[in-house]
Amino acid sequence: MVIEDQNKDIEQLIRDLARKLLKEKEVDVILGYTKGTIPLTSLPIVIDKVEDVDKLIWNNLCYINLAKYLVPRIPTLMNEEGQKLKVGIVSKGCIGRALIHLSVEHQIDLENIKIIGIPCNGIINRKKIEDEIGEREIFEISVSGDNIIIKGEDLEQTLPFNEYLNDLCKTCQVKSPPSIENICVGECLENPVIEDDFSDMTEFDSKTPEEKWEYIKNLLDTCTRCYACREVCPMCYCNLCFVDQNQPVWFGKTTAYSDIFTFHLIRAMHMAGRCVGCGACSSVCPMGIDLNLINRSLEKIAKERFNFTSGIDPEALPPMMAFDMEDDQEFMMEED
Amino acid sequence: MEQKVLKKDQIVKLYNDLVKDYNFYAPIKEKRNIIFGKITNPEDIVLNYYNSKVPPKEILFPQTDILFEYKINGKEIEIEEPKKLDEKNIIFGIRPCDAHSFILLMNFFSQGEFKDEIIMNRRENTTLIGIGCNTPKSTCFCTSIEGNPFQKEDMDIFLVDLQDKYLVEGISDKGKKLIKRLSWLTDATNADIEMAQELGKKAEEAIVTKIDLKNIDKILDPNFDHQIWKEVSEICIGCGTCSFLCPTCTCFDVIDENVPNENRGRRVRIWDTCQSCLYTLHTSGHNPRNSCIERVRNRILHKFCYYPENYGMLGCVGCGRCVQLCPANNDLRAIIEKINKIEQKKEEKVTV
Amino acid sequence: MTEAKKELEKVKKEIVVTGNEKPQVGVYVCDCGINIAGVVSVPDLVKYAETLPDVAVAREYKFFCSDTGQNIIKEDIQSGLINRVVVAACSPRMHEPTFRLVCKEAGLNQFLFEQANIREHSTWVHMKDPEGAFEAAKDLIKMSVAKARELKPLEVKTVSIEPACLIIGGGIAGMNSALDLATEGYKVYLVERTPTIGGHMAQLDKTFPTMDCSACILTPRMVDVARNENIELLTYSEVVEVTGYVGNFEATIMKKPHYVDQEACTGCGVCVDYCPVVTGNEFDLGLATRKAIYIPFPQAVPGKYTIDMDNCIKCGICAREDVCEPDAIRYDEEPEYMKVKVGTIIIATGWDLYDPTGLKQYGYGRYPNVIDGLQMERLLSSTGPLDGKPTRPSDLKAPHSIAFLQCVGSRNFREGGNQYCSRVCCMYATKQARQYKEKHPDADVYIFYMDVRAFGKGYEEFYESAGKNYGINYIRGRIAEVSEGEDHSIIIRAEDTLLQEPMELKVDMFVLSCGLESRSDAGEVASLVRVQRSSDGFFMEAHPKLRPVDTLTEGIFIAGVAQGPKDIPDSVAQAKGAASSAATLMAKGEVEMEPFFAVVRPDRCIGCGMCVENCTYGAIELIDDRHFGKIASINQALCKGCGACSGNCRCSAIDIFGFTGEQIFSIIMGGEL
Amino acid sequence: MSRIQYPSNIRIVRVPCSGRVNPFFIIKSLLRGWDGVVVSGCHPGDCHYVSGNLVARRRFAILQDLLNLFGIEPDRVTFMWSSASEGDRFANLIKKVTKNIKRLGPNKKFESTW
Repeated sequence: MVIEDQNKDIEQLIRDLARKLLKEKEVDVILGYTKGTIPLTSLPIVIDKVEDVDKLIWNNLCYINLAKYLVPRIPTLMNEEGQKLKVGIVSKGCIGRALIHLSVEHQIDLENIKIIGIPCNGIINRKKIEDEIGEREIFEISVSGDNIIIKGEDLEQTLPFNEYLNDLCKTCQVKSPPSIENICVGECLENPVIEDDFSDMTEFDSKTPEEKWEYIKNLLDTCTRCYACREVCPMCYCNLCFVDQNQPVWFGKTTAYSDIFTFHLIRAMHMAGRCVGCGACSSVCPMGIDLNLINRSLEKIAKERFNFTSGIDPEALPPMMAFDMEDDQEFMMEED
Repeated sequence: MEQKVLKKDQIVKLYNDLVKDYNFYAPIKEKRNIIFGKITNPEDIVLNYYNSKVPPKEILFPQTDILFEYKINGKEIEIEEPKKLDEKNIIFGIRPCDAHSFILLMNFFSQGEFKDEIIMNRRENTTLIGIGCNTPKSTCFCTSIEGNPFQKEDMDIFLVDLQDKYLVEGISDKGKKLIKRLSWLTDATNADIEMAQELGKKAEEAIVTKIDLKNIDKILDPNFDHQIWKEVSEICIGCGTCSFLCPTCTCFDVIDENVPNENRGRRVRIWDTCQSCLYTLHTSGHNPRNSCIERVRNRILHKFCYYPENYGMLGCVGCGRCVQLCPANNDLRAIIEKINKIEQKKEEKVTV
Repeated sequence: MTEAKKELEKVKKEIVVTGNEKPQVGVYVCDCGINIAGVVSVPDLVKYAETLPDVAVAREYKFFCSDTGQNIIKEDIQSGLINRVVVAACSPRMHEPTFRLVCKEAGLNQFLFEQANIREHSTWVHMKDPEGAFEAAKDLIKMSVAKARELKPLEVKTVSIEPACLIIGGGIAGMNSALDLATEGYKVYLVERTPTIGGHMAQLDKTFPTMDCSACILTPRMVDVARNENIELLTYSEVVEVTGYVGNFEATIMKKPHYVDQEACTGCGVCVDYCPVVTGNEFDLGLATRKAIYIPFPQAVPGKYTIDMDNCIKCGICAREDVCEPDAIRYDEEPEYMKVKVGTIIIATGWDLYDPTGLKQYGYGRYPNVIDGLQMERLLSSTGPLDGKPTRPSDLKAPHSIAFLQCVGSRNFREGGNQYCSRVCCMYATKQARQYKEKHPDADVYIFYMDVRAFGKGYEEFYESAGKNYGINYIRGRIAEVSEGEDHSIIIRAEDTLLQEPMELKVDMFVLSCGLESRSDAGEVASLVRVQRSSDGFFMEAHPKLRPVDTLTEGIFIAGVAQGPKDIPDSVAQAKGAASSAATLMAKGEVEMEPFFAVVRPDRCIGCGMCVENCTYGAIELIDDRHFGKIASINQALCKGCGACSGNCRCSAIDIFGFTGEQIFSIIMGGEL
Repeated sequence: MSRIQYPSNIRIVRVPCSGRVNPFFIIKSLLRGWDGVVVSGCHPGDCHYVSGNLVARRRFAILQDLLNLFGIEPDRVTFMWSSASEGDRFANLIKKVTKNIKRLGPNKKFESTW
């Protein structure tokens, strides 16, 4: 089926399920996406009326991970008495994974949630499109067949959909949320098995430390430290991010590369075994920094070292929450 | 003739003439982004651009600004003041909205009891050579803020892009003096001037986003507790993109970085944002703006209510950066529209 | 007020430190005799320390741990000159308690003390690089001062001690510890893995140098242990888990199934006559046989029977009514687990004999007439398989000539084996040689040695008389190899290093005086109770001189050969020492715990639960706080302060007292580059 | 330990257990300008605190992988097991670390000294 038709089907699925959940009062609100006000975006939306269901859409620009709206730091989904609303949440695979991981970390109670599972068909990489179009304003973006059609002033361009996907989506094996009984409706994955050879990482891994350093430096040094990547990440729910901590002030907050580097390195450290690979951080970066390389690497570390993929099994403990006598320790120094 | 002409292929000459005395800033492409960068090679200057992603306020008010460094020697404290404050800067290619933002910035940094001498110094030494916007973006709304794509009042020198050349007009004395120095500039013809006027009209018409800001401060003032704030903040993820990349936002944080055992350290000013929950966190643990609701409200109120109250002009220049760059697409235009729909409360209620 | 009273008042004065006032650090650089001052210039270190921020005073003294040295520090505290103390000297393992006490006595909170280890971390290990050592010492002082500036007063926490002791191992050491503690009124759980207590000593015939009979002195002690009301004897049992901490250990003990009801069994031994299975007897090291149902040796305590299920064919004969009258056979018995709460633990797990099979040149395992020292002991034993009339294995004839080889598997720096001296072999070989000569005065007995170490009371006399009065030939030299001659005799090729000539000798029997080794499962025991082992494999004492029976884990002691090779008197002495140390601890009724536990910053904690999963001690749980919502909460009684939680916490919401983030930050920032 | 000599260009920071070592300590040390960082703990199974070193080992494995990803030479940060009785081993490993770091040269990637 071509992308265009898939999108229509997914949209229909979302609307049907949302209507049913609202009608049957299974949920108080539905958290989903609606059309954005400018091209290359979508707009998260909260609806509570059946008649608003048709506002819900699906396209390949629904990059925000809606699970973020459920973490305790953003406590808006409450009723007047301050009680948590029962939320139906439109879930592509990575949203489902985020929800499951958040429940492992005691941040959300899955009982309060209905996961509206949809078979995600990939998110378009906004940066790649912007790079392609350059300094010309885009008025409209649409999918036709298996192509992306870009329209703008003096501009009409057709780009192959598959090439302009997010890198994480290209390797994604959890397109629908993993199924949990009584929590999931719609299309969900039963007992997903992840098999990944991380062949997309081979080229980078073969670089020398010097080459890697230059590559990463070139990648990160435009960072303005607005922390949009952190704020959009469903796993970044700390009360006080390490970079904002004082007593003592461990790390600088300036835009010197050491400070930028340190922020991203330690954030990656904190994401290990937790990142669900939604790619929202890259999608929202105003400076267009693509963090997918780091995210893929985090998945690789978790998978290859600890045979763990985050957000698949609500009973499984992530690597940093567990320990094992038998772990590999090839990196420990030994005598010659 | 007051107006001159600068051929596009003369920009290298312009640069070479000025770079001896000035730090020459102009739009360049760094990675995928247009920013105002200090030019070392005039070939790097990008002239086909809408506007920079990071506003040129960065030149006056850098994201990381070392205020001073210190050393303690016994009971002596040595303070090393920042250097390079007397260096002269030229910002070439600044857009009218950003040039206007410099007025707003200086309102904040130079008025009142506390004057920021570092920034005032930099502003004093900076000359703006702006270019009108022939093709504004769909998200631009400078005309709603009493500006327009060819607004030249805030510049020192104003250029109009006439395809292969620029029409050059000195606005301030500083600008006029500079033009005199560039004696090689040729005079503009009447046709050039007419063409520029034509382009100006066209550009103004091209601004499609119109938002009604006429009564916004009056609507906002009594509606501090309106439930609309919950509505417009519901999807905010609380990042600082909108304010970090806003040409008018001036909030900063001052950090002392010390090397505890070496008796030395420095004081650094970095950008801060009212969208961060830490911005208002009290030592006691209490946070008056504890959620996105209060924080989004503060941003809107500051720009459209408090700023006009304090300085007599709107705290927004209509550049549209926040509209384009909000990760959650929480569109300022839509927020203003919703605010305008709030029914005006009756007088007696307001006075309570 | 009298002068004395005034003095007393001064001593009582407490220096109140809240942690918010300006730190005033006193730095005391110790010469440690020449240990430090012999390598680096202490006056220069003092001069350097004076330049460091917040250092109020820096002083040098020969030994700050001495009374005079301590008083120097006390005076500075009491005069109000300083409110933080840094002593730059030896390892905190050595003197941290000393200087904490100094602070305490001077009225300063004892945790406002920090020790810079410039001896073990500088002057000792960089002795040949005095310049480097000086730089390192400077930095270590600087880093300690940096940490000291961040020190906050802490309060010690006391926990009560369970007046009971778990003793692992029922040999002569374990038994002695058990009896001493039981006599003092403490409950003792004595766990022995074999079906009887007694250990290796039960296998011995006579003991050097007094030649008294091992069994005669051991057996009454075994009976005493069994009879003592305070001792719960758990033979044929193993400790499988130990949790908790000093004063409050909880041990899980597995009682292995005997397959014979130990209550019902009367020890009559009829079953043994009927049992059709014959197998090697471990107690006699395979030199004799036993049945599948057995007691290890006749004097075993408890004298109840056990079925060896590895060899039992389950024929059912022993279970017959006419065989086992008390009906005690239980083929389907399962292991039983019991949990005990104890305040202290003594490890007395003993030793293994070095296995000489690997030393191919000596023919052990290949030639029947090559045996090890312990086998010789059994051959000589009047309760042994030969009733004390030793014969050689190949033809069961009394050998006319015997050669002993010393240091088998000991003092070996080249071909594997152990580097240490096993301390007992010289004497046991001499004793065995003498015993044999007593029985066969005309036999030729040779002892090949490197040097004879006869260090104990009466040992040298014993050795002298062996040569002089018994005609035992001591030959200084190592044996290159042995081969088998006709009639299974052993041909020895060696070098007599005193005469400096090669020699060849034919003997009827060849005894390898094998050394002692740590038990093969010592590693597992170490992990189980969390104590360390030294590089030789034996359990490590907290300090080789001053705390020889303590381990680095508080509340756990070591006794006997488990700590290192020793003879019976030393084992017993150490066992009594361990018992006394354990009793000292338990007599106090409570123990002070270092307050170095984890603390949660509730405003930062987000309740992700990672620390809960990381904590081995189960000291952390998630609670619902009225103000902060779901946060982690530390049970300080269970927390040991390891910091595994803190090292992982993304929010830096957990800190460890004594090693706080701020303190470590200061150290990192403090070091000179 | 046992007065076995090792290079004098290391400085020791005492922590209760390798489990206490937060990646912050390591990164901050590099930022501060130290040329290399060593974390030494008890062997797995011998942890004085039962499993602190196992918790730490996972943390260090991830940190090492990420340092590698970000282009920090793997020899800058070394993790090792060494028990209180292994003076020889400790000295040998420290010698090896020193050799490795000398080969890498000064740590210049982290320019911040704050």
